[in-house]
Amino acid sequence: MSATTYVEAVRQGLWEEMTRDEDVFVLGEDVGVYGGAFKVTAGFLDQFGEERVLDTPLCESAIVGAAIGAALMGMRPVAEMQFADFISCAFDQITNFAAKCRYRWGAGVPLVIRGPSGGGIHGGPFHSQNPEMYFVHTPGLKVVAPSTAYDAKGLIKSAVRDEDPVLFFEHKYLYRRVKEELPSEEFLVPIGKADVKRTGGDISVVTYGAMVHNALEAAEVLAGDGVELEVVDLRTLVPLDKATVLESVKKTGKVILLHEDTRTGGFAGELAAVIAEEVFEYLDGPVMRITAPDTPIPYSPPLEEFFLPKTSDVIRVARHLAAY
Amino acid sequence: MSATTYVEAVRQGLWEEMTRDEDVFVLGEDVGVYGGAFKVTAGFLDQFGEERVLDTPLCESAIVGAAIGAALMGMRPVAEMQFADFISCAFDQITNFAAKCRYRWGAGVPLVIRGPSGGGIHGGPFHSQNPEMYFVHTPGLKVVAPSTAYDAKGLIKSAVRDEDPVLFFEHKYLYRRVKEELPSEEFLVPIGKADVKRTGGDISVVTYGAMVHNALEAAEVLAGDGVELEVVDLRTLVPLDKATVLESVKKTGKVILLHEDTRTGGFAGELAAVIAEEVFEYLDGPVMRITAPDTPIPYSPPLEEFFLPKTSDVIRVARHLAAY
Amino acid sequence: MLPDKKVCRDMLYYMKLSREIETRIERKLYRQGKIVGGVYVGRGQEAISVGSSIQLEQNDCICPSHRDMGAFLIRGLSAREVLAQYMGKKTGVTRGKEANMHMGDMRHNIVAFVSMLADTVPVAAGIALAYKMRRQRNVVLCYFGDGATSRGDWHEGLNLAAVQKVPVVFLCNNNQYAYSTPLDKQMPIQDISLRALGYAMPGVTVDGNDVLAVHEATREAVELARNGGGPSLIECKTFRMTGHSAHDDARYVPKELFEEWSRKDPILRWETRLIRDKVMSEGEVRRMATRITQEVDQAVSLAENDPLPDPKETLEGVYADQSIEAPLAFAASFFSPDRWR
Amino acid sequence: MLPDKKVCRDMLYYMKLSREIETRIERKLYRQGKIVGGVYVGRGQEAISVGSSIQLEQNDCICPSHRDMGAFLIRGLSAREVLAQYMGKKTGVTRGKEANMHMGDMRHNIVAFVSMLADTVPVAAGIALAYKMRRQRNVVLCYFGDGATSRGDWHEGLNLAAVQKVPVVFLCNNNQYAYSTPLDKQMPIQDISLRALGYAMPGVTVDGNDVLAVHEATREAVELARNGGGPSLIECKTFRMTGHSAHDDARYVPKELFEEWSRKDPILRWETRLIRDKVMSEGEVRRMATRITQEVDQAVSLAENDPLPDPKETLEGVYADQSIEAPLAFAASFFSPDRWR
Ligand SMILES: Cc1ncc(C[n+]2csc(CCOP(=O)(O)OP(=O)(O)O)c2C)c(N)n1
Ligand SMILES: Cc1ncc(C[n+]2csc(CCOP(=O)(O)OP(=O)(O)O)c2C)c(N)n1
Ligand SMILES: [Mg+2]
Ligand SMILES: [Mg+2]
Repeated sequence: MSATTYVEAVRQGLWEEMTRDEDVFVLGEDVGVYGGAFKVTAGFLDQFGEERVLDTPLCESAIVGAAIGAALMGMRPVAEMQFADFISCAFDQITNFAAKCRYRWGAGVPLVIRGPSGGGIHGGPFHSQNPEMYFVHTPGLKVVAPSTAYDAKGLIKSAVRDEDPVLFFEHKYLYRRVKEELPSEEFLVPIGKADVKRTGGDISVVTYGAMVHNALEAAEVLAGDGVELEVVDLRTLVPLDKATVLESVKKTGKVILLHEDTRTGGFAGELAAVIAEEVFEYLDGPVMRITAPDTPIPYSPPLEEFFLPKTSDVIRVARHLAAY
Repeated sequence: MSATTYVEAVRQGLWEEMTRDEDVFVLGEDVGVYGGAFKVTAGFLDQFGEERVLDTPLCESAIVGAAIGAALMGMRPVAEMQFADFISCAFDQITNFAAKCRYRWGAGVPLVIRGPSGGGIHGGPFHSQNPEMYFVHTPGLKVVAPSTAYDAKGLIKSAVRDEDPVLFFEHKYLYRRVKEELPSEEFLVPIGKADVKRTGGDISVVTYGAMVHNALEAAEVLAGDGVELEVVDLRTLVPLDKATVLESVKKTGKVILLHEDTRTGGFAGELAAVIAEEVFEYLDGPVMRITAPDTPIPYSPPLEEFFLPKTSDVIRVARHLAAY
Repeated sequence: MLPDKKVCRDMLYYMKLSREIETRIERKLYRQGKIVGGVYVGRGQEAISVGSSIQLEQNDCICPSHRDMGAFLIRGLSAREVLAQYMGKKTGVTRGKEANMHMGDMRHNIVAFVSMLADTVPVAAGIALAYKMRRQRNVVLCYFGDGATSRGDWHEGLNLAAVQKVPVVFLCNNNQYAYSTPLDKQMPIQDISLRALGYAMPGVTVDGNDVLAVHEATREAVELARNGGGPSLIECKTFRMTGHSAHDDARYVPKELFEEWSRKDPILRWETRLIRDKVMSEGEVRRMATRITQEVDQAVSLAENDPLPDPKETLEGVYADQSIEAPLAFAASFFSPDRWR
Repeated sequence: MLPDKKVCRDMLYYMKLSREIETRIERKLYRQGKIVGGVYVGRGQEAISVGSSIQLEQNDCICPSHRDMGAFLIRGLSAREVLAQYMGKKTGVTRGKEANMHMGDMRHNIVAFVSMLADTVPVAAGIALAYKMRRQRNVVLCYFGDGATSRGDWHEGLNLAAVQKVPVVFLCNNNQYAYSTPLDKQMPIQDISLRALGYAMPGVTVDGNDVLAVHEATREAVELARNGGGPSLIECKTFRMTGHSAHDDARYVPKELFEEWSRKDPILRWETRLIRDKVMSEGEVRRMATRITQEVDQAVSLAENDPLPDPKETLEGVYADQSIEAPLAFAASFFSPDRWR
């Protein structure tokens, strides 16, 4: 058996769900004939036919709106945003329509919106964004951001089966850089469960998405110095697996909150609040954030490189905390 | 001299700015003949004429887009969202166009987007929202949320003069409930400066908007018990006046973060992170958040009442912290 | 030619029932402070939602807007549920979660309006898409006003529906105002149906105060849609015989327009026609009115006595999985379930 | 009738210069790894931006899209600035902050495209509104593709411009594909100009590979706009003679279409016409080509040797007030200015 890439894992997960349940269908720009800008739906048109693999016009708001309508009728639409950045154009439908239906009038909207997010590929300000917080802050939505092929496959399958709208942010930097052998039998990864990707007793690094790999790299380096990082991969941002995060912080007493998204109003703030409120007594040092700065994502390599949080940042901050 | 209401203060501020500078103009739905749904631009059409008081079609995205275009040419548009909730329809233009122009290519967009936000008037899920965080999390925007008539007037004037896009969230619950005598001479309130609305040595309450008044009420009650709250009114969320917040927390060692907006991903998280990172050593108790729960804003009075944070919450949490 | 007698009578009934309920809400309950939120009524426009939705089949679906009371009633909501909705009662269509016209119930295939106008347009396209995928011979009626057509979602929704050729009928009530904004500040054209050309779909303008004209235009459009012919746009010219909402005195509307249009009242017209064509006698019409008054009296008193929702319901129903509420909810250990009292 | 000779020559020059720069970028620099981001070119569509923007006055403004290289050059950007932009150099139009066609510079009245297609449509309306308010006799040209017309902002922008009767010309390059999506999956009509009817503005369809036709249609629309006659929509039929971007081999496009449209190459056509009508001799055309090659050679070598931006510039320019950067910036006391190395 050979290793499966992250992007292929998403593809397989969707494929399996479409095979399992006729109500599942995909829609978006260029998802059919072209198989999607990143080939997540390559081969789907041939396998599932034009009715279940819909090439739409260029209209993110209507793509999501139509997905909502179909979901209200019990279908299981999976809408692709060609780049996650373009989700801004569907913001209103997602936050006001999809998110609030169940609460307002009891109508479930089992809908997945997925797409490639994140930087590191020189995409510039409009092909590199991490839009998760806009949705984390909207009650009624679930937000998922896997870091490995296994999680990507298991979580996309759970997302399709979820009764509520799920925002599924794939990290395009990982698409072909991350791979692993996947079980041949079917598996799911539950939404709402974090995963401790490495255990360690000194400092907790709570993170998600591409930054999980930076945290793991840093942990490897620091282990050489005798500093043991525990790497908590959230996998799901909403609903947050508070128990796993708090347990880790209680154990280590020190915590780094790490994400690629920009700083002010980023998820690290939410985590800091939960930690400072609920396990304040266990803290042995300041709660440290490592994030991108508060700027749009620049294009030119030296700028983008400077913008993205990196392994060396984790190492530097961890050393500071270890000595605290 | 008689007291000026909050809504009248906004009106006066805009009026003065339009009188001062010909490039200032207002646009939006029903701002002309009708004078705005909340009468913020009442009388403007007669005074300034049709060209500077534009009744637009019902199209928030184009209202903001057109304002951006005019601002690029050096005009000073002030766009009204009839209810702040509808800003969702202009989300893309605001976060991708207005916010990023200067950074991407050096073009300033001196634009104000203002509107009534907040609950407490039985407006239901779509006429009560607090959408500030979507913009707090977008670098390039400034976000203002005044709590008094004085601040509302001084800040709207500063917003109009600002070289960058300013989101100006008025709180409609305060429109006619809050009033005070305003100086007869011109005054400005700078963007980016918090205001300590009440000093006290025991617990800092950091808040903004309508909740400032709940904090002040709570402080009054608690003073009777010998617990002194310091009420920090942020007034501006971005750029954050970190110095004032941290100074207060250093002094009191205990802090309540209070807002009407929902909890997860709310501004209290950002504040908690800043505090837990930068003045950790000064903390004598957990950092406590008081916010709305993570639900849409319900309509029926008992539900809405339950949803909104209230003075009694502040009192209860403050007593707990005082005893900590 | 008139539709069959029952339909003719039903149309009168639902128009009159709508008017009675809305009059009660706007002129009585609202003024008595029993309706705490905003009130928008469809006075003078009743023919539109009634003439169209009366002909739907059970599994068809509607996406009503904020002046379509008749459509809700025809789809099966009771006067009491509607009144309780307005009063924020637990027995209201949304159990107090939502205000006024934001009523939805998938058991009746009624999709709740969201305030952001035209948002239901692409959603209606999606519902129709589901019908098409499942080979159901059903249709969606999607309602909106003239102002809503200026929004991007309106355009995106019509275009998507047209490209996918799905069974949806778009029904515009052109009442010539959007809040205080008259049509000529809303769009540079007079007939909204003109825009159908841009989506290669049939587009017609009808007299929206003539329930028969609405009925006939909808019948054709529904038939086309049901038979796989794709979407249509129907513009119903009408007039908003009130302010935008109960707090708006509409002083920006020239008085003559109200006078002119009150002469075109759709209910009066239909009554006269039914009597003239001997579908109903004057006595029958009078008895219908009496019956409606009684029905609404009764519904009002039931709704008034209905309970408000329990404050704790605030936290319920955000997700299907109820266990999620707890971790996401407010104030952790400090949350007191009694705080409302 | 041809425009004056200088304009005729300039149009050929800018079309050829666009082609040369884009060919160099796509077929050489990109393949050499010197352009790290995406590359979109307007090969085969050069007549559209050139035939239209050539006639603008200094204070007019353009909102170009991603296949309008000619418009940037005509408005005054140099080949070197453009190439440096693509290479992410500090000397590029946006100093490395932005990628490829996202060039903007208000000194030349060029508004930078944002990726979200059609977002510039209402923005262009706003620029035109400013002209109108200031009584400037200027116009805006706003460019977009067929795919962009499906977005809500397109509709909102056209409608607003039409209601306000502002001086803007909307120019659609209908190259019959949006990425892999052919026109018939994008919209149910063939002529986008048809939609102008819905906004009561003039709408025409012209041969987008005929620079003269584009020039003429734009001339009329610009004149109308300049004289207070409001907006127009011009549809230029053309074909995208490449994949969507440099990494797309366009295997979804039938080969015959490429063959058919390569025979309609706008540059070849214009050259032939100019020679036939004796505006230029064959020798002059050859010399122009040689000059362009040299210009681009030189620009490439300058741009290649230009410096990259300093990493620290990442933090600059978010707000006018530079003092704001610090408190908002990353990692507080842990921020090391050397972290890039
Ligand atoms: C996106 C959006 N912007 C603004 C509003 C506020 N608003 C509510 S109704 C209305 C006028 C609607 O006009 P129209 O669509 O013609 O419907 P009518 O009320 O005339 O039936 C406005 C501006 C809204 N609900 N949604
Ligand atoms: C809102 C939005 N959605 C998706 C994309 C991704 N995308 C970039 S170009 C393109 C196709 C554009 O087609 P068209 O407007 O016809 O322009 P063309 O490339 O053919 O010139 C797509 C889908 C985008 N840039 N913006
Ligand atoms: Mg109307
Ligand atoms: Mg195209």
